[in-house]
Amino acid sequence: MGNLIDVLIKLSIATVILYFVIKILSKGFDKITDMIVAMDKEKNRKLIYLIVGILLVLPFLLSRYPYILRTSIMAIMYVVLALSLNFVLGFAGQLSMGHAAFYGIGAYVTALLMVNFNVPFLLAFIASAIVAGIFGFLLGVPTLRLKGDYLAITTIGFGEILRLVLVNWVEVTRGPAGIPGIPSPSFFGFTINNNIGYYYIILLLAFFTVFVSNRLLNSRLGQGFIAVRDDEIAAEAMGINSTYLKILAFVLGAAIAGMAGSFFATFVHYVNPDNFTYMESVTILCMVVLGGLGSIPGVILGAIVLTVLPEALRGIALYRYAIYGLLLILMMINRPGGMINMDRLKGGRKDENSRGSRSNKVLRRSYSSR
Amino acid sequence: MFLEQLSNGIALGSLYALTAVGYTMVYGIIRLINFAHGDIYMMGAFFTYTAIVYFNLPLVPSFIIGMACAALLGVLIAKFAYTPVFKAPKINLFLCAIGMAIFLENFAMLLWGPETQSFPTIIQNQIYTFGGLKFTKLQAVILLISIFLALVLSYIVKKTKIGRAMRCASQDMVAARLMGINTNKIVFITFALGSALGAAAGTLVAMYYKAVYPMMGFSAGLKAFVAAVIGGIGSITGAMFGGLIMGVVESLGAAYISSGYRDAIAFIILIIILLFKPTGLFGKTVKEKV
Amino acid sequence: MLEVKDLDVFYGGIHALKGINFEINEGEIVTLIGSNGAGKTTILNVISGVVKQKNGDVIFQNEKINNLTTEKIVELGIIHVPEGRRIFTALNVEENLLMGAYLRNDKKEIQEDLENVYELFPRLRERRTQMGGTLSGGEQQMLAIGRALMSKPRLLMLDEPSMGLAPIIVQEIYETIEKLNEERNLTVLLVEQNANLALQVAHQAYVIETGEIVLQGTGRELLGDDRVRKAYLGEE
Amino acid sequence: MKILEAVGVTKSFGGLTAVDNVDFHIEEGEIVSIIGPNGAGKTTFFNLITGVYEPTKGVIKFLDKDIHNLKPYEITSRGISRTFQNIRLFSSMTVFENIMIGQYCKTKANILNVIFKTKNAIKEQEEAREKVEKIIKFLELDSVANEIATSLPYGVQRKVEIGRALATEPKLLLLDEPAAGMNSQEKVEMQALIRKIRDQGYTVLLIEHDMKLVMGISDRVAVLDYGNKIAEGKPHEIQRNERVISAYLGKEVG
Amino acid sequence: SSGGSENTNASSDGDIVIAHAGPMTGDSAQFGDMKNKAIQLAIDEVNEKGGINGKKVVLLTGDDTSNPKEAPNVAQKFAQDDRVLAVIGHWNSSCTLAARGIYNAAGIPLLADSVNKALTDGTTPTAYRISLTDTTQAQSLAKYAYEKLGKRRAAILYTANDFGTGLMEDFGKAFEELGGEIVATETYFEGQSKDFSPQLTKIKGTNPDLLFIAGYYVETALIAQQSKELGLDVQMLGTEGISSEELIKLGGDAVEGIIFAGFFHPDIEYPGTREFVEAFRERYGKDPDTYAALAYDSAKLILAAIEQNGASREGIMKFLDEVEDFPGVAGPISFDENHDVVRNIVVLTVKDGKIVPAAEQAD
Ligand SMILES: Nc1ncnc2c1ncn2[C@@H]1O[C@H](COP(=O)(O)OP(=O)(O)OP(=O)(O)O)[C@@H](O)[C@H]1O
Ligand SMILES: Nc1ncnc2c1ncn2[C@@H]1O[C@H](COP(=O)(O)OP(=O)(O)OP(=O)(O)O)[C@@H](O)[C@H]1O
Ligand SMILES: [Mg+2]
Ligand SMILES: [Mg+2]
Repeated sequence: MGNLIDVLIKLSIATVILYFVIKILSKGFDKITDMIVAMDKEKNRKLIYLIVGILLVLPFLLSRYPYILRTSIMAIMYVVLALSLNFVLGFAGQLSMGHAAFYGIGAYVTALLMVNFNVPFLLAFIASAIVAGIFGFLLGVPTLRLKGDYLAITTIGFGEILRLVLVNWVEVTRGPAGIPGIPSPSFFGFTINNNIGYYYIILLLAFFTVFVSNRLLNSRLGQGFIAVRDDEIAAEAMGINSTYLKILAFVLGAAIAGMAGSFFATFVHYVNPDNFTYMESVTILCMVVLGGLGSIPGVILGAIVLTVLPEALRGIALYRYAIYGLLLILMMINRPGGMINMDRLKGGRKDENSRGSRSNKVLRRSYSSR
Repeated sequence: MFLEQLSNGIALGSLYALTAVGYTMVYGIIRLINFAHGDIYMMGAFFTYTAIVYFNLPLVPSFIIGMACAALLGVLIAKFAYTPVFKAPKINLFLCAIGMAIFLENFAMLLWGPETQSFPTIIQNQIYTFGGLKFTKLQAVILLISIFLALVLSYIVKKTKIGRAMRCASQDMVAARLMGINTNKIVFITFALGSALGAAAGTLVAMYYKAVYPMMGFSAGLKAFVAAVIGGIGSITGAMFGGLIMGVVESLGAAYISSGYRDAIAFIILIIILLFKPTGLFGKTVKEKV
Repeated sequence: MLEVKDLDVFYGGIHALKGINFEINEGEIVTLIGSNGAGKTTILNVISGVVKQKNGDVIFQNEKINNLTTEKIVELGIIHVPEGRRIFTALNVEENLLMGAYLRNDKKEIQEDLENVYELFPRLRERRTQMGGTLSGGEQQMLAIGRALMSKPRLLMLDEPSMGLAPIIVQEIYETIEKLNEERNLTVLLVEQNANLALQVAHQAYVIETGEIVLQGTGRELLGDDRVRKAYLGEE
Repeated sequence: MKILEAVGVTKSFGGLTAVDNVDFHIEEGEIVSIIGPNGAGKTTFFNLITGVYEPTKGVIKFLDKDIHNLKPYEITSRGISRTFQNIRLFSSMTVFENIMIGQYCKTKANILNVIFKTKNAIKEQEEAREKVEKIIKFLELDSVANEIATSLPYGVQRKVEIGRALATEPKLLLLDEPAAGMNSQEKVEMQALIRKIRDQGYTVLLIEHDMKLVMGISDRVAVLDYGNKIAEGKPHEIQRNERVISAYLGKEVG
Repeated sequence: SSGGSENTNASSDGDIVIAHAGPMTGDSAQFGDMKNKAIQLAIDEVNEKGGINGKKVVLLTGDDTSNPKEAPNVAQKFAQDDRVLAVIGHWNSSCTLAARGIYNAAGIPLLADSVNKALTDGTTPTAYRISLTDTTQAQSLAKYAYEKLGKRRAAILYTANDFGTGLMEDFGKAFEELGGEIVATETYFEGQSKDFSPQLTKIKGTNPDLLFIAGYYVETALIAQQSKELGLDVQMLGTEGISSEELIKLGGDAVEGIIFAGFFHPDIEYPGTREFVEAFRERYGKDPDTYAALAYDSAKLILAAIEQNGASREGIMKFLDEVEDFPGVAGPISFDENHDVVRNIVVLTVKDGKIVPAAEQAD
């Protein structure tokens, strides 16, 4: 107890610093948001080329910093995972807290196929996506009856059940010992054996995910998702089959998470049930909301920040997770829409006098059982 | 053996029930799955522990201090972390609670150290038998306390004016204020009450297992949440029964199916119940009028 | 009794009220009319403290109430029946009504007032134990008004009380408002789209357009005003 | 030709019979109004037609096909569309996007078409946009097309709801109190608008408490009270019906 | 009480850096905490004497939170840091397994006390293990139980992680090969389960004469208490994971008489044991446990290696390959060709509220 004062002082300092950092960054985020919204097609394309260019040469710039390279790979993998959850949460508005399960299914399918049956990576990768997608479908079905918090707990339950199966089904999964010795992926006889190779694989997957998200969001289906999220009854009355859309979101999200899992298995060469816990689901959830629910650039940024931040905070060891918690709280207070939130900008008239009643009710409707 | 397993289940279930009642009550008022409830429960246990071990106070005053500190903590949390987010979408509040849970766990670890501390033995464990069911004294105390609290809280929420005000605040804060209800006060009272209950549960559980540790709230919180949902979240009697059902199912499941799948069994029961009754056993289905 | 001075309200960039001034004397029925989005609801929201103004004062019985919280304002006897009714959906009809009497402690009189409300809206008596959320639109409107009456208001603010009500009920409600005004000297601030009705009962009336008062006068005066007839009464 | 026909339709909520054995029909091209006291069952009747509720008893036929066990979205794609008494616009969308949702059931692109942006997908999206723009012009919503719909005044929101319903290209349009919350002048405009809609070839079923509007526009009026249809006929007949006057209209209008 | 130790000491160029990777927060933080304390102690002792060749030794700590996802990140951070000469850790087998490839690729010697046998399967030659594998421990315990204790009907209660599962499997196999019978096998979750009554009730029904608990001290203490309450009165046998003073604090009377394995005991004295125990006690106010002793020995090994072969990763590995009977506080240390330590278990028991060596030791 002697260190009570010490701990409190350190945490208060951290809170104050975080507060100002968030305030300052918020300005930056607003600028970025304005920029994205104001940008015309031509500029937009140029910016994207620029970013893609940087991403493509990055590993060569980082070749002397393997730790940063590795962190970048993890960050991009979480971008994929966060975007995959964004299908479910951001698009369809379904609070799923068991997303790590799909990621785990993908990882285990690849691990088992590659280790036990010497299946080539590409096949294992596709199988991971399919199997995870099937589970996504299975989980999607009960969501048709359940809402909000009830759905949340069901998805937590699903995740936990899956983890327990991984732990207990020793004959197949080797239980808690996990599966070591997963081979590196190889394509047409060419084996990926360094982090630069892994970087490009995951980058490709991330591009694919962003592409699909983007196409979807700007289509009739994307608008349908938003409608269902805002008001399911009205959406049905407008001829939208909300059942289909919700299940579609779950299947897509699960399949892509499964792909990320498949990548992870070959990247770390070892899978273990502890990789796919409830906390992992929560982490992915935080990335999505912190970044900006439903906004693709936001979710990407959220995933990067929440992967890099804990690494950056390694220096303060014991205070690391306490500060992580504080960050979540302060972000939610100071920037409820997330880092980059396009909706917020679109509805830029909202402020403290806003028609809170009405819009709040709608959001309540989508996330809680009322 | 069945009867023995049944008593195991009821004993365990009453621990769940005790935690779930506080959980569900906070939910009932602000419609927030307070993920930090489990950690307030942990902090409460640590407060009592500190009073006993560091300040050498006797049990009862320590217990009361523990509850009071937790109530204060609950109010502080509500004031500085939750109320600023009330206007934002639901999911933000939810994340705020998750952030608070992570923070409290690590805060406790910084203060008290990461290791499991032994909680002093205070109540000697006498064994009672009751129609084939066996209970220790502490188990009986816990069961009685949780039934008592469930009754008192249901009464408060259902029958008293403040309870009605709580329910109004949970539905529409603005309209509640237009009735002259001081909604901030209501929220704080709710949190104080819920947190004190959490602390009571945490302390009793710590006494029961003779152990306190920073991570004790995590799985307890999750289990309490499951119990609350089985009973129909927001329903206090529901939480009570949800806790008991879960304890019994878990014990019997561990005994007759597999101890490795013990937690899975709890979740499977949960999912089955929700599929048939989407708002839990005692949950009210308030259908939306179109 | 109530004085509103130089009220300015912004919603983000939108200047919703631009320097509104008016007053209400004790025992008067005052009505605000104006087209959609003119700012009528906003005025009521500022008075009841739900929305905060940028500039200007609200003075009730010679005291500034600008900075009071909504619940404090309600304690002073200013009762607001909000737009969109906002009844408590998961409370039943009677519980909703009793919530109106939240600040009162006179059990017997509360019972009497409850009877009076049921008298006024027999439909509510029939639906006593039904959940607020499943009532029909009009029933909800009755409930919202009934709930406000339960709080013994000194100043009753009604936002479009006739909306969604059957003609026969509208007539009854207006009769009730007049009766309460006469018998109990209740002061009423009425926002109405049904200008015809509102102007008939109002002692004083204001026409609001895009956040400004453009016309004022007694109810009768405005009823006779050409511009009003054209713009709000739908006459050619 | 009968576009919609309901025979013996009943809906109970627990002990309460909200709609009681109602027979009703509407001909193509008609404007028919349903009136009745608050809580008479009008909105519930709409909900039965649009599949939000399933009837406890009875049959509902649309274009001679039984629709009472279809899902709401199926009914909409068959050609019945509605507005809501408590406005239910999509709160994170602009006016344009809200109306665009109405076109959802008229477009076909599936997930693969969308991802690969096939020619057909682009084409139908373009066509949908054009149709929506037409509707926006028609309703004179041009100036607010890019505003968030729910931040607009009620009156405008009602129009957006109508636009959204029109965008589903319905054969039958159900309007639930479209003029509620409008002043008399706006009601006059609403009346003109409804007529204009009918003249475009839509059939309109209307719930409304404003008698001036109802009587001025309807070809036929049906009256519900406590779930029962107590009268039906031409506006002038209804205005004089004793039962309707005592239950609903009150002295002034009668 | 303790707030854990600070992570990094300021280091300047030319310092000698060794690293510790283990759980500093999360479910198992207490174990990482103990190890860190012991390593710091060993380093400070050297620094007090002026360091090695005049250079200060500095400890870097990496928190893997017991999470196999975080472990590789920690590993990569150390691997990138050219100054890091060797890593002690990780505590969890899953973390070691997830991270070992990275250490290996970077050529950093890793001195682990994780017990999973896969760890030294030959694919990662820079990994060394200072504790016995789960298999060896389990076999020794089975033999002891069968031959020295004369038990024939064993029930097993194991924690569902790689440690517990490995011990459960190997113990069961060895015990049955000796001629004993496994009458029940039940499981629980480390850090989450606190109620064991269903498992114990079931075990009681099978009438065993031995209860083998393959887990750590917190749960073992609870299991002991709950079996007492349920009237399951049977000899208990534990693993090296419970050899900690905390077992007695938490378990009280209930753990009296429990027999368990250890790699270390203050009373089993080797050169330096007493000094280590006293220094530890004085500085941290509690007794060192097995992990602390092994971590201390690991640090001592590395420091000795640097002193002898200079500050290089290769030099350290060379030293570890060649070392024979290095004088550790938990006994002399040598590594076999798999890089597994060569040593035997000590058998401990609780008597009068104290951990003491059992009257009869394993052979
Ligand atoms: N929460 C809000 N956010 C943005 N703009 C708002 C908000 N609330 C009101 N407004 C705008 O302020 C202006 C005044 O609105 P107000 O609701 O006070 O009008 P009103 O006269 O009550 O209209 P109605 O007849 O539709 O009820 C309108 O332009 C409206 O769009
Ligand atoms: N989901 C429901 N559960 C229980 N009762 C309901 C439900 N929906 C409607 N009711 C009841 O059924 C009756 C008819 O309601 P409905 O909404 O159809 O009335 P309405 O004719 O549209 O009235 P209004 O003109 O006031 O809108 C009302 O008494 C209402 O309380
Ligand atoms: Mg208004
Ligand atoms: Mg209606």
